[in-house]
Amino acid sequence: MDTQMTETLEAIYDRCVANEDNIITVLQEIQKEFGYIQEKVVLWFAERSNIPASKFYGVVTFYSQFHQNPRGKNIVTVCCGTVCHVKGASRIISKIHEDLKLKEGQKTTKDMKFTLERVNCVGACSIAPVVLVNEKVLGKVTPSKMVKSLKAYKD
Amino acid sequence: MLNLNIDGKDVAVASGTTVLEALRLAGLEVPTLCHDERLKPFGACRLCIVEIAGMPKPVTSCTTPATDGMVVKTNSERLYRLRKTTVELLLSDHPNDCMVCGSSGDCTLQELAYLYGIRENRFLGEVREHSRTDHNPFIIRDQNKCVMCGLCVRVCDEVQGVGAIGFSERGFEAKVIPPFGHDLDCEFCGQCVSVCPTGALAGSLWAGKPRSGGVVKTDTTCTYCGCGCNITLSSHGDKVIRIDSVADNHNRGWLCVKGRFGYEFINSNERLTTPLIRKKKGGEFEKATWDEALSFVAEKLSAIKEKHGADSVAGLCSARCTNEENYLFQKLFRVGFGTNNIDHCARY
Amino acid sequence: MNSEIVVSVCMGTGGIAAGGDMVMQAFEKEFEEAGVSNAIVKEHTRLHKVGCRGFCARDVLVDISVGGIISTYQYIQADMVNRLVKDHCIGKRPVTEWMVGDDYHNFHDSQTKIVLHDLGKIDPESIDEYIRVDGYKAAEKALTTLSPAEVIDTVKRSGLRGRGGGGFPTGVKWGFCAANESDQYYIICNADEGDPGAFMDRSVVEGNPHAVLEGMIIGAYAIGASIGYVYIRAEYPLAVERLHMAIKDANERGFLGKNLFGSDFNLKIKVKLGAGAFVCGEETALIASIEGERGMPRAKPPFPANKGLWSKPTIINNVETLANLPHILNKGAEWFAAIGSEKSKGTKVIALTGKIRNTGLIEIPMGMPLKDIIFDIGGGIEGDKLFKAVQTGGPSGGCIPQQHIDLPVHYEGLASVGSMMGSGGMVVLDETDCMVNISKFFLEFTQSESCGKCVPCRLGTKRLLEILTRITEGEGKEGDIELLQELAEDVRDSSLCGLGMSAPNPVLSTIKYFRHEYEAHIKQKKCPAKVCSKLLTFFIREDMCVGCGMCVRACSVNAITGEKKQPHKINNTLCIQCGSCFDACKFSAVLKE
Amino acid sequence: MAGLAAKFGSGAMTNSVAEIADNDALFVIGSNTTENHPIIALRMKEAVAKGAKLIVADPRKIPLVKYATLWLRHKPGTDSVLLNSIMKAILAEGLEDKTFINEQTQGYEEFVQSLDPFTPEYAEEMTGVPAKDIIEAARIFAAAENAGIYYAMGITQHVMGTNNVLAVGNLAMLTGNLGKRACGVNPLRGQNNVQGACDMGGLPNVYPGYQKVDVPAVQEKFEKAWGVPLSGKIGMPATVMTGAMLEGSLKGMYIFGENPAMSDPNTTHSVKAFESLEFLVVQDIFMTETAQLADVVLPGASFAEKEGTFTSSERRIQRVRKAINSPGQARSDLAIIDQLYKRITGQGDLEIAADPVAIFDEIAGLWAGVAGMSYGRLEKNSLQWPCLTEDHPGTEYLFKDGFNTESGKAIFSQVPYVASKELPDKEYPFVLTTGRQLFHYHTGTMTRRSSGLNKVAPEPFVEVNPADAKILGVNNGEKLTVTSRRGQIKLKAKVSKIVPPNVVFIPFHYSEAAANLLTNDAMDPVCKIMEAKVCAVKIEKR
Repeated sequence: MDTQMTETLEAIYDRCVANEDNIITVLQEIQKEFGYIQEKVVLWFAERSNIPASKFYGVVTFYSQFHQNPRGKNIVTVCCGTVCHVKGASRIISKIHEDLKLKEGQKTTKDMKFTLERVNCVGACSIAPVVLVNEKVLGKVTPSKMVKSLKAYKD
Repeated sequence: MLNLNIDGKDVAVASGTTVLEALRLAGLEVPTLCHDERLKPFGACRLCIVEIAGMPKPVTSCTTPATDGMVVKTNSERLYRLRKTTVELLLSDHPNDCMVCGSSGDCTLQELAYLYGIRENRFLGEVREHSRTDHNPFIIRDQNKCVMCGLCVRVCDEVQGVGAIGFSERGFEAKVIPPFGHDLDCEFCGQCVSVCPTGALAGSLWAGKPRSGGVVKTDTTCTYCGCGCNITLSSHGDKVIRIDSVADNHNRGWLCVKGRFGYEFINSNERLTTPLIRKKKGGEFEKATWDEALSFVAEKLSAIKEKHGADSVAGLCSARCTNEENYLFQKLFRVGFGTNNIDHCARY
Repeated sequence: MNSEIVVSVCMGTGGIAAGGDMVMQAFEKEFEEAGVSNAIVKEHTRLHKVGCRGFCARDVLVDISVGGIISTYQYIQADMVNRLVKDHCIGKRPVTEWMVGDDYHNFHDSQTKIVLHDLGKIDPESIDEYIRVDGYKAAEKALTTLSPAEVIDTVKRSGLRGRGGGGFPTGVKWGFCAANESDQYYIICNADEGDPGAFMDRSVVEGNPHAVLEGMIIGAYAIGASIGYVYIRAEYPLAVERLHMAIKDANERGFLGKNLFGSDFNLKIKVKLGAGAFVCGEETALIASIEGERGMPRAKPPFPANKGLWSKPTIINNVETLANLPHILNKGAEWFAAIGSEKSKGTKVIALTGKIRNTGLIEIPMGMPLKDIIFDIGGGIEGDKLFKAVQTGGPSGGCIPQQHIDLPVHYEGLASVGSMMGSGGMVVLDETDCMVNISKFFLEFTQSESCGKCVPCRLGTKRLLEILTRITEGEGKEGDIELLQELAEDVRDSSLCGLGMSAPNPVLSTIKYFRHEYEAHIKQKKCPAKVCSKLLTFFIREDMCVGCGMCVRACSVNAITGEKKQPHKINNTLCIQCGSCFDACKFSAVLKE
Repeated sequence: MAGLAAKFGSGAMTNSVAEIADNDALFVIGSNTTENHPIIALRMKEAVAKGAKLIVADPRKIPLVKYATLWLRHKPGTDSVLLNSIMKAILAEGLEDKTFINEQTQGYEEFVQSLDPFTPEYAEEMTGVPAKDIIEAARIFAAAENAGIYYAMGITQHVMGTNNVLAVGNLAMLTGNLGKRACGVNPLRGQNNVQGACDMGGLPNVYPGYQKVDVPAVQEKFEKAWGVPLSGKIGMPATVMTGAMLEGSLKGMYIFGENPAMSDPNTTHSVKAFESLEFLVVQDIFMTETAQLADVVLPGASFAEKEGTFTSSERRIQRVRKAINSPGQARSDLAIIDQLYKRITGQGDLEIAADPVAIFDEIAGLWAGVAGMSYGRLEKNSLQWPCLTEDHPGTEYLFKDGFNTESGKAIFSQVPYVASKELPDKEYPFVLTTGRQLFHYHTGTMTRRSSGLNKVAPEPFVEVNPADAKILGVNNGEKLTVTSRRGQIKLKAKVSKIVPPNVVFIPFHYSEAAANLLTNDAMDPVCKIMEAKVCAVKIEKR
C-alpha cells in the first residue's frame, strides 16, 4: 500500500470517526474513492479501527451495493422488478450477455468496458422494462433496442 | 417474580428470564441448535419455538422474555410439524456421512434426525459444496456440515473478542468463513469447536481417533497457567486423545489453545521412561532400575549432608506438580535433611 | 393582470427517465434566447422542477401557466419545447393537440390526495414553496401548543396505521415507545423501499421531502427522540440529494437542530444510505444496518419500541406514514378518521403498474374497490387483453384473481384473500402471465434476499424455489403442489422475520386461485400462458414467414433452417426453447405452444 | 508475594476470577493477560463489554490494549513511578477513599508525604506517559465503585519488584478497593500450581500455610507433628542457591518439575553453578536442559497420570485425576518422593504406596486455611481457601473482616524510585524485556513437544520497532544477533509496532535462542526475584 493510499484511507478514517459513522458508511466511502472494496483496504481499516476484518467482510458480502472486484467503465444495470420481469427483463439480460460476450457468471467484460448488474427495482415501473446505463435511465427497452443503445458506449 | 403457566405447570421466575430458561426451570425441554446459555440469544434455528397464548405465531423461547401471566405450550402437533420440517430442511443441505464424521454420537443434528425419525427427505435438492481445506494445525473446518447456528461466530466475537470468523453472503449462499475466505488465522482457542453442534468444526488432533468405544473420560485440572481451568481428558488405552471442558464449571467451558490442543507432549516419544544414572562426572547416562536409582540418590544426598552439614543440600520443588507432591518434597528436606533450603521457580 | 409565465416540468425519476432533464434544459435555452428580445419572458418567467404527479406513463408532463391559467402537456420531449415556448408562452396560443385529455383528468379525479397533494405542484428543492403550502405549521403547532401525550392521542384518534406494510396503529406504537424509561429515544424514517414494483416512498421523498421531515419532527417530539435517522436506498440518488438539501434548509430555518420553534426540544436528523438489501425494510434488520451490521433481523419480542437502535426505545415509521402527519395535525384527527373505511382510515398511495393502461402513482381512500382502481383509474388492461390477477404487497403479498375484483382495498380486505397491503405496490397481470412463473419469480427474489440467518427462510425458500423451478421446467411430480403448500405453511409459521413469514404468500395464493395452472404444468407439461419456455414448442407459420433470416441469426443452437425468402423451419430436437427467434421475428411468424 | 504479605497479611489474589466481570474499572499492569492467562482475560473482556473501563499499563502494545479505555505506555522499569504519580493525582483531586483509609489502614501520613516528588509532570518525564493520561487514569480508577488491579511478572521481575507490588497495594488501599467483591489486588499466577507450591511450604522461610520457620511456636508445632527436630534457620532462596553452588557451600541438589537451567536469568551463570555441584538429581518428564546436567534423572509423571490437587491463581484447590498410565517405568512424582523420603528418613514401609488422600489430610491438619477441605469435598466441588471448617463454603474474596496483620489494618508503604540495575548505554543501547507468547509455555518443555503449537509458533524472534529496524537496516524475518553483557543469541527479527522504539522483546520459550542467556541476574533485595524484565542489549544484523 503506497503512501498516497494510506493518506486517503487515513482521511476516510478520520472523517468517519468524527461523524460516528458505522462500517457500512466506511465501506461506502471506500467504494466511492476506489470504485470497489479491496482486501488490503479492509485489512488496513480493520487494524486501524480494532474492528475484526470479518465484520467488514460480512457486511461487504451482505449488501449488494458493495463490489469486491473492479467494475467496467460502463455499468449496465437491468431492473428486475416485478413489472420489468413480466415485461421481459430476463430476455434483455440474455441479449446483453450475448452482445457483450459474457459467459455465465461473468459480470464484467474482459476489456473492462462493461459490467452487467441487476437491481431489484428502480421504481420506474411505468416505463418497464427499465435498464440503466451508468446514470442514464432507459425505459420500455426491448432486446434489439438494448443492443443499439449499448453500441454508443462501445468505442 | 413472574408467574407463568407452561404446559399446565405453574412456574415462578425472576424478571429478565427468557421463556426457554423458564421452561427449563420447570423441568421441561425443547430442542435447540443455536442456543448456548453463555451467549446472547440468537433465534436462528427455530427449533425452540413455543406457542404462547395471545401470540399469532409460534415464537422462539430463547429470545422471548417471560412475562407475568404468560401461558406457554412447548408441544403440539403444529410445533412438532414445524420442528420436524426445520430438521428435515437442515438435513437436505447436509452430507449424509455420519459414519465417517468425527462428531458422530456427539452431534445435535444427528440426535434431532433420530428424534424426529427422518429417514427420507422430502426436500432433497442442491447441497452447498465448499471443497476448500483449511490449513491450520488445530481446527478442521468442514463447511458442508455447517448449520449456520452462528455459535462459533458469536463465541469468537462475544467471548473471545477475536472475530476471526463471521457470516458472509446471504440466502442459500450464506456461510461462516474467515474474512476473504482465507485459512483460519486466530488464537486457536477452539471455543468455536467446543460449541459447534455438528462436525463442521472439529479438532484436527482427534480426527481419526476413537469416537466412543473404549474412550474413557477423566475430569481433571489443566496443567498450564494459573487460571486453573477444569478439563475433561478423553483417553483410549494410555493415550490422551482429546481435551474438552464442560460448560458449567468455573471457567465456563472455555479453554485456550494450550489447554485444549497442547496435550501432545503427554504421549511424546521423548518422554523419560526409565531412571538414568551418570556414574561419574562427564560420563554418559546409563539406564538404571528404580531401586538402583533411588538408593543411589538417597545415599549420595545423605552422604553430602553427613559430610557438609544439613544446609549443603537443597531442593527445588515444582510449581507444576501437585500440592501433595510439593508438601512431601519440602517435608523430605525439612525432616530428612533438617534444612529449610527449599524453594521453587515460581519467580520466573 | 398576472403576466407571469410558470413552467413546471416533472422531474421525478420517472420524468427524468422519460427525458425530463433534457426538456428542462430545452426550456432554459429557449427562454434565454427568447428573453433577449422579449421583456416579459426575461422578467416574468419561472421555470420549476416538480416532483412526480403520478401519471408517469405520460411523462414528460409539463404544466404551463400563463396569466394564471394552467395547461398540462403530456409526452413532451426536448424537441417540442421550441414550439411550446413560441406558441404558448409568448404567443399565448396553447398547443392543444399535445395537451392531456379527459383520461388524464379522470385518472386524477377519482383519487383523494393527502400525501400526494402537493406533489407535482411545489418545487421539492425549495423550502419556501413548502412553507407556502402551510409547511411546518403542524410541527410548530405540536411543539408549541401540544404536549407529547396530546400529539400521541391525536394520532391515535386519527386511526392512522403504518403504511409500510404491517398496518400497526401508529399512535399506539408511539405510546408503547414513550412508555419506556430511557435516557435516549430514536425515530427512524424507513425509506428503504425494496419491494419490486413500488415507488411510493421514492416519489414522496423526491417530490416533497419536507413533509417527511415535518412528520419526523412531530413523531420525535411525541416520543422524546432527539436523534432521527432517515434510512434510504442508495439506489435513489435523486431522493437522497433532495433529502440532504431539505435537511440543510430546515436546519438553517431552525426547524431542525436545537430549540425547535423556540421550544426546548432538539432534533438532529441524519441520513443513512441503505446498501442494497431488501431485508433491511424489516425493522430489526434496518436497525442492525444503521448500527453498521449485516442486516440480519433479530427476534421480536422485544420490539424496537422497547429495545431498538442500540437497545434504546425506537420508533420506525415509513415515509408515507410520516407524510400523513402534518395533515392530521393541521386538519385534525376527526377529519382524517372520516376518510377511508371503518378499520383503515385515510388514504393509501399505490404504485399502479403492470399490464394496465394508466400506470403511475395514485392515492385512493381506503376501501376503494379493486375494480375501480384497475378499470377507472388504471383505464383497464393494456392491449385489450384479459385481466388475470393483481399482485399486491410485493414479494410478501399474493395474487388476487378476477373473482375478487370487487374487493375493497384496505388492510383487512387484502388480508382476507391471502394477500396484503404491503407498501402499496399493485402489479396488474393479464392472460399472458403465468402464475407459476410469477410465484417462482418472487421466490427467486426472496431466496436471494434472505439474510440466511434462520433455517426455514434460508433453506425453505430455496426448496420452494427448486420445486417451482422443476414445475416450470416440466419436471414437476405428482404431489408437488401439496409439498409446496406444506412447506410454504411451515416457512410462513416458523421463520424469524417478516421476510420469511411472508415469502410463501405468492406460492400459497397462486396455488389457492390458480391451482389449475400448476396442474397443467405438472400433468400436461404445458404452460397455459405460454411463458415457461421449457414447456413450449416453437414453430414457424409458413404463411407468415418471409424468410428474412432474423430468426436464424438469433438462434444460438442452429435449430432453424431455410432458404432466403423461403419459409423457415425449426428443428425441435435441437431447439432449446430459448425464445430468441420469437423475439427476433418482426412478422409474428414464430409461434409457441 | 512478600510485598502483599507484608501489607495485608496474605499474598494471594484477594479476589476471584469470576468477579472480574463485575469490575467497573480494571487496571492491568505488567500482565500480558490475553497471552499468559487467556481465560482470566476473557473475564476482563466481559467486563469491558459490560461497560467497565480498562486501563492497561504496558510498554508493549499487548493484545489487551485493543479493549482498553486508556493505554499507558510507560518505559520498562518505571512501574512504581507511574503508580505513585497516579496516586498523587488521586490525592490532588481529592478522590481517595477517606473512610477506608481512616478505618482500615495505617501509615497514611508518611505515605502521603512519600508521594511528594511524584507529580504527573515528573512522572511524564520518567515514564514517558503524558501527564494528562496519568490524571485520566487516576480519575477512572478512583471514580469506579469497584476497581481491581491485575498484575504479573511484569511488575515483579525487577530489582524493585517488591516496591512495585507495594505500590500496587497502596493504590488499592488509597481507593478503598479491598475487602469487598469485584475489586482488590490480584497477582496472576504464571504456572498452574505456583499458588500451591507456595501454600505447601515450598519456600525457604515458611512451612505449609505460610507459617514462619523462625517463629519458635511454629517450629514446635511442626516438630511435634513430624516427630523430629527442625531447623529454625531460614533457608536459601533459589536465586541465592546459585551463588552458594558456585562458592561450594551448596553441594547437593534435588530438582523436580522445573527447568532452571533455562528459566533462570543469566543462565550461563546458573548452568555453571549446577555443573559445580557434587550431586544433582533432576526429576522430570523430559530430558530438559537442567536434566542434562544431572547425575541422576528420575522419570516422573505428567498431570494426566497422577492423582492430587492443584491450587489455581484464585486460591482454588482442585482435583487432578489419573487418566492414563505413565510410559515405561515412569512413576508418579509422589511415589518417587515418597520412596526417597522413606529411604532417607528410614521411616515407613517401602512396599506401601504413597496415598495423596492421607497427605492432603495431613496438610489440612497443619494449616488452618484448608482445615475444612478434604478429598471427599473436593470430589464434588473445588474450594477456595481459606476454608476453615467442614461446612465452610470457601472464600471468594479476602479481607472481608479485616486484614491478617498484627493490627488488623492494611499498612501503607513508602515506595521511593529505584532504577533498574542495568540501563541502556552507548554500548548496549536497547532495553530487552522478556515474556511469553500465547502458543508456548515457560521453557517450552511441554508446548514445544506439541506439534500443533510448534507449527503455529515455530521459532524464536525478537520484536523490533519499525523505526529501530530502519536504523538497523533490518527487514522482517532477517536474522539478528542480540548481545548483552552476559551472552549472545541469534534469532529472526519481527518488525512490529508492538514494542516502542529502543525496546526489544524476546519470548523465553526457545532453547535455540534462550532469552535468559541475556537477562540480568540482579535481584530484588527482599523477594530475591531476578530482573528478567529489563536489561541492556545491543543488536547487530549478521
